Amino acid sequence: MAQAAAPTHGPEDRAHAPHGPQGLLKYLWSTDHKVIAMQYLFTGMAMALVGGFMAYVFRMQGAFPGRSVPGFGVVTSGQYNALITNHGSIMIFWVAMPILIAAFGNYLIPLMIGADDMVFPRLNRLSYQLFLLSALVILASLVVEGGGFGGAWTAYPPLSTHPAYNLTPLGASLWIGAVALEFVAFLLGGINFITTLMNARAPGMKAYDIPMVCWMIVIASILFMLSVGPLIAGAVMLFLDQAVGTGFYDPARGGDPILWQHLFWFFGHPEVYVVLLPAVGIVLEIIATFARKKLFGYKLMLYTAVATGVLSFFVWAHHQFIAGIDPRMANIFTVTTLLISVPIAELIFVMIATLYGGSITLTTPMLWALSFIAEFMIGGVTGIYLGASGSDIYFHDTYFVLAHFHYTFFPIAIIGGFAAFTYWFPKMFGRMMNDRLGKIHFWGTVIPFNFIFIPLFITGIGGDQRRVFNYASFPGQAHLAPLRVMATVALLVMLAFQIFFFWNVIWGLRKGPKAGKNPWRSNTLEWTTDSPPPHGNWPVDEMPKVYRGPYEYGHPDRDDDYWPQNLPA
Amino acid sequence: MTESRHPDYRKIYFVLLALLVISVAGPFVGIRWITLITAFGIAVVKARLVVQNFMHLKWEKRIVKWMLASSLALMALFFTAVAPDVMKHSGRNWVNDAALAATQRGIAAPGAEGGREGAAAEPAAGAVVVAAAGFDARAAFSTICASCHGAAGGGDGPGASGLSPKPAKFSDPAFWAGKTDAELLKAIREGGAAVGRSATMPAWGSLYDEAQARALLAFVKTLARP
Amino acid sequence: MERLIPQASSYAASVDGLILLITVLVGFWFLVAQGMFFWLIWRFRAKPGVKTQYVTGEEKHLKRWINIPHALVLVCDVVIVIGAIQVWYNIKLRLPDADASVRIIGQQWAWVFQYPGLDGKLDTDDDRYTTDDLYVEKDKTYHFELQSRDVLHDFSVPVFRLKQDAIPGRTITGWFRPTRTGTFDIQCAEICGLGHGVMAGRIHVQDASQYAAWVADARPASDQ
Amino acid sequence: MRASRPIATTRSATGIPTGRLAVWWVLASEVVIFGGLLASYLMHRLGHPEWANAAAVTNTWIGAFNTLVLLSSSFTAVLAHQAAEHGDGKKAARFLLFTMIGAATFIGVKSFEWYHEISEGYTITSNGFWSFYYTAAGLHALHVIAGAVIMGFVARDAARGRELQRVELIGIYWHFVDAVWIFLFPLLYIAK
Repeated sequence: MAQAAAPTHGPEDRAHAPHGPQGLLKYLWSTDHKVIAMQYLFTGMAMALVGGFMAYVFRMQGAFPGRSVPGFGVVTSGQYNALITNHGSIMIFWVAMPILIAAFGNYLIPLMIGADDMVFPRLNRLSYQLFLLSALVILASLVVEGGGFGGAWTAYPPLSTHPAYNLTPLGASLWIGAVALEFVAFLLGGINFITTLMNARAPGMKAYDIPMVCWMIVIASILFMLSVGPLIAGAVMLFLDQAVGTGFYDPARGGDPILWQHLFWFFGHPEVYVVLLPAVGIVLEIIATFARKKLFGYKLMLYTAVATGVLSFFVWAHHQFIAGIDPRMANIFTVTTLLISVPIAELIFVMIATLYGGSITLTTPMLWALSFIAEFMIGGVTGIYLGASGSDIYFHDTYFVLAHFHYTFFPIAIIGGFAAFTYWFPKMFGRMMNDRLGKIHFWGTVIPFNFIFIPLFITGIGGDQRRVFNYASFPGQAHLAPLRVMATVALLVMLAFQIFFFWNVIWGLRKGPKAGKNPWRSNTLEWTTDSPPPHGNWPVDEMPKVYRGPYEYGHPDRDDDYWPQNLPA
Repeated sequence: MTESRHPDYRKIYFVLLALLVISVAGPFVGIRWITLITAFGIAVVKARLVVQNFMHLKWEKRIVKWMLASSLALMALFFTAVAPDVMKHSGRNWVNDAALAATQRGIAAPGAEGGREGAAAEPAAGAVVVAAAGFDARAAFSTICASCHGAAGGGDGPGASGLSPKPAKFSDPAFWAGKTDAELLKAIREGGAAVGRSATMPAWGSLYDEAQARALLAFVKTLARP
Repeated sequence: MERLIPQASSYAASVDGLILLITVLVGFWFLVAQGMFFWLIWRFRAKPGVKTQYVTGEEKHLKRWINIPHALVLVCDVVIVIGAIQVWYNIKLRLPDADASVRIIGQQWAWVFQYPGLDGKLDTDDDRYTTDDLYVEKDKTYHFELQSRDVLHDFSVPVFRLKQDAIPGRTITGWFRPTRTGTFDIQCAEICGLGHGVMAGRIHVQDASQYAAWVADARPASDQ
Repeated sequence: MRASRPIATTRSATGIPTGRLAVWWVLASEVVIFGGLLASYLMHRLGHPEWANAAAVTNTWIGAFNTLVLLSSSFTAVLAHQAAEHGDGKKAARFLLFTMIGAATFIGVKSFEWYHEISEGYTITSNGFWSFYYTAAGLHALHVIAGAVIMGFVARDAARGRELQRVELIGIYWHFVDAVWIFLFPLLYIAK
């Protein structure tokens, strides 16, 4: 009966739990948005473990070149390239995007806007299935003959197109296939998010009553949709170059490798904001709740986010300053790139200003959210060096770049992900996590994180290039070796502390105290239903209505310091 | 379902057909700018008619128009910013030699049958290959091979440390036992995998022709120690 | 910067100067924002009996705290843009008169350098080739023509603060003027396949007499 | 509010039915997919005047005939929409059938054309023009096939008087495919 969850079927079937004793297949076939969110979440986490293991292997090689890495063996240069390539691809496309956008987007949007599901549940399911398939394909690409693709996640041709150059024809084709499949999955998911937010809001919920995280995920989905198209076309061309032997990117045959770079970064830069904005949204929700504060300037923040999104389409060529584009274009892109620092600075200022006058409780989710702001600022300011064309001549493709974008992506994907997970864990599973374990895990992750990437900033300033599997050939960089070791040791410490996270999750699931409906005394609609919410989210005749904005904390007219959105005035 | 208006579709259809006839007839006038107008100007008009009336965009809410307009605007942006690099073949301090050469070839030989398979023999990758002033096998070895196989063929080049299986040791007599020239040439030109050895040995056939590979092999043989 | 990596070209100092300028401007905002951030966390920690203030962020006197820094950030941006474009113009757009030229060809996984020889012209019979070792004379302005035979490479000389991609099918021209003698690393800064990590070269900056000796030693390419 | 599931799908805060809104978003993303491909083609075409030699080989008359076919199929699709809005599912299904016949004709003519070109030696790897020619037209043909298949399901439902709103949705998609071809036709066939 549970199979009848499709929207065209009778209403009574939908009351059945979609997962039950019918086994894994039934679970995969569920159309419930919460189930699909969990699927995305746990697939993303599993992929994060894969990506983390890769980081461990190639950092070991970076620090102790040529030694056998425990659990892997001696790293060859081909394996090294495949590891860094797939670490990057997996962490962005199979960890950051599914966790931040797909998992929390799926989980939160219907709950926060008071709907019983996404507007296209079956499309949602198809989106996850395509995503799962793409994850399997990328994993398969690592073990096929010739090894995984090793042309970096940017996959610049002609290295990525000619088997004679990259020596991994099968790995390269599977890689581009997996990425294209993943794009299609997120296009379907994105259409669903956008239409759900536009159309399925609870009665009374006006545009400015929508919780910020929903806005952010939807803005991100729109950015993704409008930027990924050219790259899908580009991926088709790249695939044809590989598989059929066309010459779209082959200079000897009338093609142009620069074209791919443009197609890639036209998507690649907005992509940064595609993952950034949901993380910002998550952090805003958490800060508002634990500072018991109304957001400082809801509209201001929303417009800033939109402005960031629009500007993000105008900056892509700053990744290509020295990649052979006309140097005159670099001037234009320097200006636009530095312009984008204005809305980003504004976003940070507004987040900080929200703390003013609050009553801040440092719970585990709040610690994650605050550390996001602190760490992301480092990522933000170091971006200026790279956006300014003059200094990018020196910093391009050094470890400085690497450290910079890890200071943006790590706060976004890992800190943002943990913040969201710890904050909504009570809602998702109905039990609380352990605060002490959570804090041990927090400090054990964030402190080593800084010790990984601050040394790498310095090696970058010292001239270390990225993607070099062994510095033995560069005697001029030999004095930086201790810093590389330091970064690797910090990584090992950080990976070790993840045990506390899994311990905490298992403890929370089995022994955690019951959470109740609203453990954080928060305003938004997801806290007005049971934890975990039943199928359909609310009983049919108790669907919520909305009377006010989501951040009415500490309202002077009320004794309680919070005022849920659905309480009649 | 919302009420949407229905114009006289038959009229629009006939206008579209008339426009189609004009756009096909345009090139027969033989004037370039007229062709451009009849081809692309009319395409825009036709598309507009279809989108406005058949797709009912005329009666749709404003937000939909904004959506479509912004995707079109983004494509215009993309074109404007990329064209200086891809459409142009030279710029400040750079020249796209390969594209210029291709254009010149194509214009010099318009009878090249519009790119029929095999009609135009394209040169190998990189039309700007160094002038091959006599092939120097020793230089080629130190350039290409020594990074893994070692300067003296000891299999101990800087790249060897990370490789598994290890690169061949040319100095080791055991390597030469039972090897034929044909097999070694194949390995040089088609890569190690072609002869069932390490796949990390790349194929150099795009860089060295048969004769050059032979010269290279002759040099490599001098590295063998008795 | 100097401690980590020497400056060995005429424009290295200007790149480092730009980096310093950005560090000062951006560092100031960074410290202010972080300081404010931690102070607010401490100042507004939860205390029993203290209720939060109801601030919408629409009030003029509070909005000032956002808008004024906001405008100042924009001013800083303008300063950085001007600095960046100056440096960029000098290194990438301008092409000062050359004393000598060299062609640099990247291939998997080595650098080939083509010198014009005694006649000062490339592509003549007396051209000289070296692989992975580039010999240049101190205080001479060099033009280079950067090409690639197979995939993308990137000619990067960290001590010169010089970096430029080599693209198959294209010739990209640039310049440098070494100002310090010694032997320095050349790196490939664009992933180019298996041997990317061993695609190293060395640049030998020599003073006039050493360089003259090297030139006198010059023989046709085949004797390399 | 009548209590029945699903609730989300039936809400319409923007005033645009959810299905139609989603189709518009699909089209917005399709615009950038085709836009990226055609922008790339246009740059190369303008930069390589010698491609005119290859473009001269294409058969304008076949292209024009296919344009005619697609325009007509769009016309029947919009008539199907009109019929569906008047509640006449049978008539709508009949018009959709005409559209599908148009799609089949289009694909048939296209295969005939490609068969000839390939047998004369103009393949996707011949040169840049032919690569773009087969890729762009091929991507478009895939859209035609996908649209025709979905249209089959919609027509089957419509004939039984169910899900009549979908006739409009598939129609919008179909007109988009038509509009793409309106641009492909001059780009690939007329501009010599």
